[in-house]
Amino acid sequence: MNQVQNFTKGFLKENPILVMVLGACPALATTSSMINGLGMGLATTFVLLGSNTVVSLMKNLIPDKVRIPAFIVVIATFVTIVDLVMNAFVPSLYEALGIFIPLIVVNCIVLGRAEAFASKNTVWSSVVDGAGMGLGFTAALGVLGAIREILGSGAIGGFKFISGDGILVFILAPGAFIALGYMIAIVKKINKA
Amino acid sequence: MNNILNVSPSPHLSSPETTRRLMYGVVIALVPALAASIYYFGMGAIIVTLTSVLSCVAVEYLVQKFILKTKPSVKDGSAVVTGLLLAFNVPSNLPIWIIIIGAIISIGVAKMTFGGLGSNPFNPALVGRVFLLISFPVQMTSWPVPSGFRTGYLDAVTGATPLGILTEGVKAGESVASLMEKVPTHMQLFYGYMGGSMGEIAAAALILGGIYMLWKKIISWHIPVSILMSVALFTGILWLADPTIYADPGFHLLTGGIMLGAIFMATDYVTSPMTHKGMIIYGVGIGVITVLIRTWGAYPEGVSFAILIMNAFVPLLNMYIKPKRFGKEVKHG
Amino acid sequence: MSSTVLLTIAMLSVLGLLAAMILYFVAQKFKVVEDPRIDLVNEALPGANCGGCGYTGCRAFAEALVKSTSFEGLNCPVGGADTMGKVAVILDRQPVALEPKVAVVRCNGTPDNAARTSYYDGAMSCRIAHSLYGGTTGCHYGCFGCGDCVLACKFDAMYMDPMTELPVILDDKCVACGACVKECPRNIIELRKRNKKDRKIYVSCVNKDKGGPARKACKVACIGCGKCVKVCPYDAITMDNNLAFIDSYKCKLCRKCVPECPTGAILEIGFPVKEQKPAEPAEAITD
Amino acid sequence: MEFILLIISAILVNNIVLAQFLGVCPFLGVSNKVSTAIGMSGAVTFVMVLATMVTYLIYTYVLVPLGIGFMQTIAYILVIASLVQMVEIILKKISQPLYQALGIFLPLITTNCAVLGVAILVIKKDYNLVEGIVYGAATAIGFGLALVILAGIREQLELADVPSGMKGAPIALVTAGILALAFMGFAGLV
Amino acid sequence: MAKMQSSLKNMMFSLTLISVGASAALGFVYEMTKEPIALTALNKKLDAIKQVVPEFTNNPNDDMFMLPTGEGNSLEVYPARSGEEVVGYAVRSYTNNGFSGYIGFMVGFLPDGTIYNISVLEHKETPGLGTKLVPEGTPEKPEFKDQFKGKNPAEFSLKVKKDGGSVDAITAATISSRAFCEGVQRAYNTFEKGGLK
Amino acid sequence: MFKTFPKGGIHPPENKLTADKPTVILPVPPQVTVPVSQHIGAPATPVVEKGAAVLAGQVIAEAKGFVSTNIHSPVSGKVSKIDTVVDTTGYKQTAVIIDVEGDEWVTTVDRSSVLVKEITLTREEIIGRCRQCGLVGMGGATFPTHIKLTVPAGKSCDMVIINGVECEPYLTSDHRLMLEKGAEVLTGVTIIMKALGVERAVVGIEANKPDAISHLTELAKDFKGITVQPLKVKYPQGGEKQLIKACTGREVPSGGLPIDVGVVVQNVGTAFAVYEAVQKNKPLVERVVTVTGKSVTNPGNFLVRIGTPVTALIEAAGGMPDDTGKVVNGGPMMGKALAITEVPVTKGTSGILLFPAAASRRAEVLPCIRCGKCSSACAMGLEPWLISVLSEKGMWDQAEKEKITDCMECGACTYTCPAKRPLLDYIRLGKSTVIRMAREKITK
Ligand SMILES: Cc1cc2nc3c(=O)[nH]c(=O)nc-3n(C[C@H](O)[C@H](O)[C@H](O)COP(=O)(O)O)c2cc1C
Ligand SMILES: Cc1cc2nc3c(=O)[nH]c(=O)nc-3n(C[C@H](O)[C@H](O)[C@H](O)COP(=O)(O)O)c2cc1C
Ligand SMILES: Cc1cc2nc3c(=O)[nH]c(=O)nc-3n(C[C@H](O)[C@H](O)[C@H](O)COP(=O)(O)O)c2cc1C
Ligand SMILES: Cc1cc2nc3c(=O)[nH]c(=O)nc-3n(C[C@H](O)[C@H](O)[C@H](O)CO)c2cc1C
Ligand code: SF4
Ligand code: SF4
Ligand code: SF4
Ligand code: SF4
Ligand code: FES
Repeated sequence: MNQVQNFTKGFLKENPILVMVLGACPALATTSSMINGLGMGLATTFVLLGSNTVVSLMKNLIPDKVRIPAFIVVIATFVTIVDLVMNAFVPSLYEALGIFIPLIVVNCIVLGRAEAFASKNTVWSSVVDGAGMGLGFTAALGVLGAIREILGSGAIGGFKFISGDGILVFILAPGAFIALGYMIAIVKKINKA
Repeated sequence: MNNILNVSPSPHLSSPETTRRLMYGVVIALVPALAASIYYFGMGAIIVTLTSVLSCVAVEYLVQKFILKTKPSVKDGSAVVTGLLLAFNVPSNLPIWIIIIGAIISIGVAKMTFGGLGSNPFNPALVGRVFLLISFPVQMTSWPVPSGFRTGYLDAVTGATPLGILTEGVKAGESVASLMEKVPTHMQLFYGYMGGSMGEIAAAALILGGIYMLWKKIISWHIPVSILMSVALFTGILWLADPTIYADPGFHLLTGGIMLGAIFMATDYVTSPMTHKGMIIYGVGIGVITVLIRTWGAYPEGVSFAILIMNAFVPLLNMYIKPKRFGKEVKHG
Repeated sequence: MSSTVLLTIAMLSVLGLLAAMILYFVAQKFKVVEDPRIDLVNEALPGANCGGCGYTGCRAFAEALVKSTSFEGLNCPVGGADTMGKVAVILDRQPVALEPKVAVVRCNGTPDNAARTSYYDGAMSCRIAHSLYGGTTGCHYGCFGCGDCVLACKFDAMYMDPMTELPVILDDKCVACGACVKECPRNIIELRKRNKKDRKIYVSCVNKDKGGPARKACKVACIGCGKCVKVCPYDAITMDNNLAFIDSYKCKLCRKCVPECPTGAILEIGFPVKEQKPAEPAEAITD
Repeated sequence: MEFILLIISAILVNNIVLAQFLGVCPFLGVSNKVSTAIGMSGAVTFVMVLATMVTYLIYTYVLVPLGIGFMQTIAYILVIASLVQMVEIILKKISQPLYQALGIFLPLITTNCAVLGVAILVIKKDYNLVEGIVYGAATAIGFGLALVILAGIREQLELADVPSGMKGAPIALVTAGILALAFMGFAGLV
Repeated sequence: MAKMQSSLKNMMFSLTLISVGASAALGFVYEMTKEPIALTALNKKLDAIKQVVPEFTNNPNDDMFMLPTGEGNSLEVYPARSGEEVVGYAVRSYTNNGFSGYIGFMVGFLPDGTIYNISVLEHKETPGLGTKLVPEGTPEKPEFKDQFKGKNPAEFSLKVKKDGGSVDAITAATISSRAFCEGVQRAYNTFEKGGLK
Repeated sequence: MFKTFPKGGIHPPENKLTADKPTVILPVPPQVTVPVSQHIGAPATPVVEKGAAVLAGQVIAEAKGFVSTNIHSPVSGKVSKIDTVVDTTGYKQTAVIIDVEGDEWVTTVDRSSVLVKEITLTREEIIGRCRQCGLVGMGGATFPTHIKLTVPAGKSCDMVIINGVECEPYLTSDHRLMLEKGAEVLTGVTIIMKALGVERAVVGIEANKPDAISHLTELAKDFKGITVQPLKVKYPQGGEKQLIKACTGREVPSGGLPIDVGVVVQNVGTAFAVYEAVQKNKPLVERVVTVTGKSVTNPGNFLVRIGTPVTALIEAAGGMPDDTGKVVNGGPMMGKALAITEVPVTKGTSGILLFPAAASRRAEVLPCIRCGKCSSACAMGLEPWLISVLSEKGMWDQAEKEKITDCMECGACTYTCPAKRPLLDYIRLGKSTVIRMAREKITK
């Protein structure tokens, strides 16, 4: 696989959330607006990049049997770093994402990538993979956030284009599930074609 | 040989009952209630009903034609029933565009997404209704007050529903007795003189429709009766326990969507259990959840939610409550 | 370094060590129960779970492959030689060369050829129709046309031709999984050797009636006259129960039998047009 | 009374999956069959209660006194991962039937963000140990309820003709959405 | 480099190595972010105070004191001074009766008890409904909160009109509005009882 | 007074057009086609050759194995050929084709219509005679009678139930038989009782045949141990499990046979055939067939020789109406549609029913609306909507758990379904598949 493919596969063909349906919780919980979705996506991307890099760097230093705990430690470290940094420098986003920042640690994409890709590939491939997957995730969250924001509050990126409210359900839990459901269906269709 | 014969497995007879006949039977049963709401709400009722029915049918047709690419099935009449019941569940001054969104949700999301007639686990009209209620709380809770036939549509005078008055009042610390003076009498409630969703108001007309459906064997008594009984029982107990904060069972039975829900919506075949025992459990569940929401929840009315929640349990009920099989099982060597 | 950093390091090291020890003992106590090669083989398989291999799914087949000592009789028709090659590498074995196959519909009972004697009006299922009665035409062996095989095909390699009311197999999509063969209650579909350019010669009929009734039921029935058997230089054709059968492994595609057949029951497909033969609806099958 | 409200809140009003979006992956992944859903619910309940308890103790008696509260995430995840492993070993030793019933779900639970989420929420909400345990148990029951309901519906949908594009995750999500819609009716109960 | 075998020694070594590396990095980042995090929290509070009282020159956070509510707990009060003169008090109030429970406010009073402004610090109300408590409007398009500005609770009944008060509730969000009133009332009561008026 | 079974059941329009039409004896046709398999079980083996002369009542095919029975020539004449022909099953079967010459009978047969009440044969002889005379159940299943009369070891039988229900719409052959040959039928019942060694027999008759009820009640006074039980009109009361439940309250266990509750059920036609075989030594070579249908000019009940072409019967009833779209062998609920009418009458042919084209096509199939009407109609307490879709989707294991094998194929569910789903079509498929798989498991 060349690096371009390696990078782009995360967007449609192997999109973590839209195809593999991993990391559904943050995808639902943090997409009540586009900005939040993107923020969450970027935070995840950072962790993914970091953990992929470290894991592929250390892949030969880690005996097989402890690889999972080792990966978890690496991932958790990056997550905590993100947590602290966001708390310090982007407090409003930090508050909006709340508990879902520490929860990046259990996002299956991160561990999955470390396990399935980074522990078997070179550093550079792993970085590209992490970036692709992370940005694919980010893009999906951004689009989902945008859809929910447009429908739910009649705004985009916080900029309102209608007076009054939108279809409120879309910024609430049910709307999140339903919107993601249709989004996955559409991506399935696109991937098939 | 003069002609080619048709060959099919037996049986070679079929009852005259068809899906279409059942659906139009429900439509006929809904006519008295429709007449009542036109009488009380006038033009608004007509506009809302027409918009809802037409848009439900249109959504079904368009989804099948352009998205699913299957044979259009609108003539089976189920979309008409959904349209009517959606209209019955909203205020008669609801703007047309909101009704259309409701139809898209009811038919497009709650029905066609699952595979159309017969596949949907949730009652389409109620999904539409609850979706609208949560999305457009303002429009969905400004209830026109009943009056003689009125030609206005959006400009209707609005007021609270009896249940709304009750819930608000009790929360504000008023006694039920004093609140009862602010709401119509039980007799007025029975004939439908109250604010509320378009089709839910006239208990008398709804019961008439229910009797028709029972007579035509479109529905069986199990669901409506178990809902009404459990509501009466539960509210009765509360009322006896403390009549100053809980209203009497009669009031609960005649207000809100209980009658409409019990007779027309909880009985939807697709989303209700298959066995009589299952139906009774389902009905009791609806009754209990309704009272729970009405008395302790944020919403003054809970029938729609209760039915949707029990809809979710229907597959489990069907799975674990089976009809009595003929003959005990024996081991064969 | 501040005390927090030191504490952090201490804390995490303790945790890390604890985790490592627990996991070590777990690993010691419960040695790997499953051969890790099963996963590898499973990954190499196409993942269609079609059952063409004769197992309940790809994973079951992977287990069978790992357990087996040779590839005799084990083949994934979907992945074909490619996949089996990959598996062979994983398991360090010699792949068994298997010739690719393709499914062929052995009935040509179009409404023109076999007149309808009744109209089937039951549930659209060949199995149900088959368990109900002999057939919609005088031929009690041929295709019912309800399309059970098409539904069975997981690879979109079949469709029902509304004109001929017969199933059509798309050679380029067929992976010879055999699902349709199993599904057909009439045993009409056969997996045959795949020849170059998808050429094929076969008896497109399964009617075992004697000549007279067979002919009466269907214009293109095999009447069991035996002319083709005689003319075949490679002994590829056998006659059983009034029905000729061409063995696709013996047949050398010489086409001698084709003009011999008085009813046109033998079809040749994929060959350059030799002579203009009138009304051969079977040509429609290939494209 | 307070506990009853806490329980109702955790099961119905603020259902962990339907309202709080935690544990959505197993909610979608293990809801194909009612029987597996029931097994999963049992396993989650068990682990969640245990994890809440242990993490609570670690947080209050180790991390806070040492002044390294920020280590919460990393400590919790390691604790939960090891805990799940240990449970698996112990279960295998002491009760084969229980292991057969729950064992296959245990590895899935490590990456279930509901478990970690609840552990974090218990601290965030300032619950004491008992409240934390009750909250953990009720949350798990709420998870189980949603999971079993969804499994029932999905098993029924197996028999229906769901449009091919919607099959699998999409229809499960739309169903979950409508379920969440229905559960909103419980709003305000506590 | 060959892959390490899974021996106990290797496993411990590897995990310890990773743990030490990870915790070193963590400790470092923690040290680095400790101050900005504390600063952010403080700024947030000061921002809230700034919003609800007139211009001040002191650091209200340093001058903070507690006043009992009379319900068994106390509220934080932040006096705002311009020079030596007290220009207002920011009272950190709360209510538990919001649609989704807790709502935290900063209520600013002028020394005579008139409400200067109110800011919602924390809430979990429903987007689109209860959230309408938060925004500040313009004179042309006033929002819910704006009706409190310049009102003195001594004569302005802090109850929604449905309950016989003077407050226009947010449409379809009476519960939130009611809770809001309650929180403001609590701040006022505390303020009044504390003898600051 | 009127008993019935408790759960399920339907009431399709009865349409008993030929209830008052006395049985007409149809002339012997010029050629008969006698399939060698007219019963459940192994086909009989032909014992005559092409060109052989045969007498009416002569064995032309011998039983092969235990579950099998003899086939007799219904006419005298010459065997024209032995060939495969399509019969009422819709499949090609071996049949003996006989060109009729005269009407000569085997001399041992007593053809007089004198009622012989006294039973001289012993139990074993009765059963042997039934086997010899090729008796099969006339109620539709054509199960060899001698087997049913042999109580298997370890089981015991305490009563016989005679099935005079004829719950299928249109059909009246049993009804006519009870009216016209009541005494013979009851004698036959007595013989069956003797063969089984029981003291008690109940004749179940539905309330829509009041004349038959009163006639047989009257006659039964002269027969010891026989009572007539009037039943409510409800399909499928004729199903043996339902009939037993209705008459005795006993419930045949799932997967069991009537003998498990000590009962043997025989059709009235079978009782009559037993009478003729035992008292008159007459093999089963003719039977009463109802030819009916709303478009038929002259519907009626006909006594015909086995092997007579169905076309001849239709001619006798006024010919095939031009718009005929479907011809059914048997009743409208359980009968088998014929692809062609050039098929012979067999021992199991109880009626020929003609449907005009307009009524012969099934309506468009719509999705199941889960109304539960099929479950309510099912007398076996099954969930037809479920087992049919399980079968459609090939989920055999689950179908087995849902007791698909208990279905008696009555078709009440398909009849009731408002969505017009072909429930029974799929259930039958599932049932046979599940049974086959269970058998394969045993043999493995
Ligand atoms: C999901 C949901 C969220 C709601 N959120 C709020 C809220 O945040 N604040 C509020 O006052 N009411 C909220 N409501 C509405 C209340 O339940 C109640 O109907 C309303 O506050 C009182 O009605 P009124 O203002 O129309 O008199 C919500 C309702 C639902 C269904
Ligand atoms: C495999 C098989 C075995 C049977 N064995 C007996 C038997 O031992 N005794 C008996 O009285 N009937 C036996 N029967 C006959 C059944 O009880 C029943 O009368 C027959 O299948 C026709 O019933 P139906 O027309 O209701 O389907 C048997 C039937 C079958 C198919
Ligand atoms: C649905 C159903 C309906 C039946 N209806 C009748 C009927 O009306 N009359 C009848 O004699 N047998 C009927 N049978 C057949 C009986 O179950 C049983 O096989 C028969 O009475 C046994 O007697 P036989 O062996 O003498 O035929 C019916 C069977 C089924 C499954
Ligand atoms: C008795 C009866 C009640 C029905 N009730 C409803 C209803 O409450 N809501 C609705 O959308 N459709 C209703 N329908 C129509 C139809 O069953 C429904 O649209 C299906 O759920 C669509 O699959 C009803 C139909 C019948 C026969
Ligand atoms: S005779 Fe042969 S080709 Fe014709 S319909 Fe039968 S099987 Fe098909
Ligand atoms: S046509 Fe038949 S053999 Fe070929 S892929 Fe399809 S099902 Fe398999
Ligand atoms: S055909 Fe079978 S499933 Fe249908 S009603 Fe009769 S016994 Fe029940
Ligand atoms: S009667 Fe028909 S529509 Fe009703 S449940 Fe049965 S199969 Fe479904
Ligand atoms: S992201 Fe929450 S469980 Fe997967």
